[in-house]
Amino acid sequence: MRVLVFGGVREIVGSDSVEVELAGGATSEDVLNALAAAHPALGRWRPFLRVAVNRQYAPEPTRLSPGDEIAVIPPVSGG
Amino acid sequence: MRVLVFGGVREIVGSDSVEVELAGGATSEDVLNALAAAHPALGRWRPFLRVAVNRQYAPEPTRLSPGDEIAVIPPVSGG
Amino acid sequence: MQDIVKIVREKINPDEILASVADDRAGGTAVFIGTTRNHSQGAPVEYVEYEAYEPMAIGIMTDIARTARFRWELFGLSAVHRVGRVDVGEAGVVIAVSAAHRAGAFEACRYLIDAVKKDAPIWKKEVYAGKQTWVGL
Amino acid sequence: MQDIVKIVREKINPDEILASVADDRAGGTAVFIGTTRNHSQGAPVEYVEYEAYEPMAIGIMTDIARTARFRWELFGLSAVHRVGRVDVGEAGVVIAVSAAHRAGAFEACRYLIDAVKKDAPIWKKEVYAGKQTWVGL
Repeated sequence: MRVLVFGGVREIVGSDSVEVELAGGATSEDVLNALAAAHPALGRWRPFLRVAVNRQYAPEPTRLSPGDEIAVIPPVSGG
Repeated sequence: MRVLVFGGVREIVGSDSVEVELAGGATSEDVLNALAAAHPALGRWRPFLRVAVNRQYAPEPTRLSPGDEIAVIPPVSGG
Repeated sequence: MQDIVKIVREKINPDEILASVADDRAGGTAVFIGTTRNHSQGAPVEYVEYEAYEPMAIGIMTDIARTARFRWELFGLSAVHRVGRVDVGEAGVVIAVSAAHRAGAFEACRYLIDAVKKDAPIWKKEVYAGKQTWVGL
Repeated sequence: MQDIVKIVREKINPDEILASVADDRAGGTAVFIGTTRNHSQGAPVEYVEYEAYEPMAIGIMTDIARTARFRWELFGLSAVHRVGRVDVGEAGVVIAVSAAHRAGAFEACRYLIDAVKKDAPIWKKEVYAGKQTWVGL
């Protein structure tokens, strides 16, 4: 599944989206776990990352459906 | 003594300053009493009027000195 | 940076006021603009007329500004009140402050407009069709 | 009047934002401008770089705006965030609201900037001489 990444996570991952292998019935939590496994530098940020599904913050864990727009949201710092 | 007046008081008095006869040792309270006596229409406003002496709100009663700049301050409504 | 405290007859230009409080150390700038409303007490207002006891108003506003600058460690502070006729939609007062962070900027700006309204010897007359009222007296 | 919610790349013009919230029914307009500070954590900042997940940021800011308009009965509301490089002294965000009275204007403006900072998916990278830090991560 394609996952959008931003800010510090984007820089660690080295791209603004990543392909994450997920089994059927995967949840938003599985996205974060798979991403952290693939990018150990993300480990210490793992507790602070949120997932947005279809441009809304998703309560964790949220079951994902094919076609969902998935994004990993690091701590925000706008304003 | 010459007394500056503003806003609604100025309109009632019909001028932006008035001459008020005061005995020696007069206070800011005497100014308000003399003004209210000369202009009965001011009567109901009397409790809401303050006196400024030399461009500062004067605690009532404040003893006046010759040469003081005296002003009657109706309830303010700037801003 | 000096506090700017003014009473003016001409239209207030908010852009100028903003420029006057700009400071590279500032993270937050708060601005309040008080404008003439098109109605008051349920009746349509044509315009308002402000009158000030100018030297005293400047003195009081300068004291208020000094207090705010010290209390919130402001960088820039500008407080400008207009006198004379102020039409609907036009600004009668503009207050702007810049501070390190937003909390201080908001609090200082609110304090300033509240204190100016409470203490500055300035009076507003609302002019309706065929009627005029001094607000407060 | 419609809420204006925007993410822009170019410099924000506060005058335009002010004009966009003008309303003859309004007695009070409150504006907040967040600017890049010349230092952070004790080090001199060269500039900051904002990045946004734009469609989601617009969605969240639109929800926040709707809440504020309803709660404080606002007339005008404008919330504009800039992305890309924002130099020292330049505005990264401008929020403006107009309301009948000053209390509502101040409270709504404060609510808006607080909520945008807390929830909008926007990230700031501070760029120092030879060093960069994502604020928060």
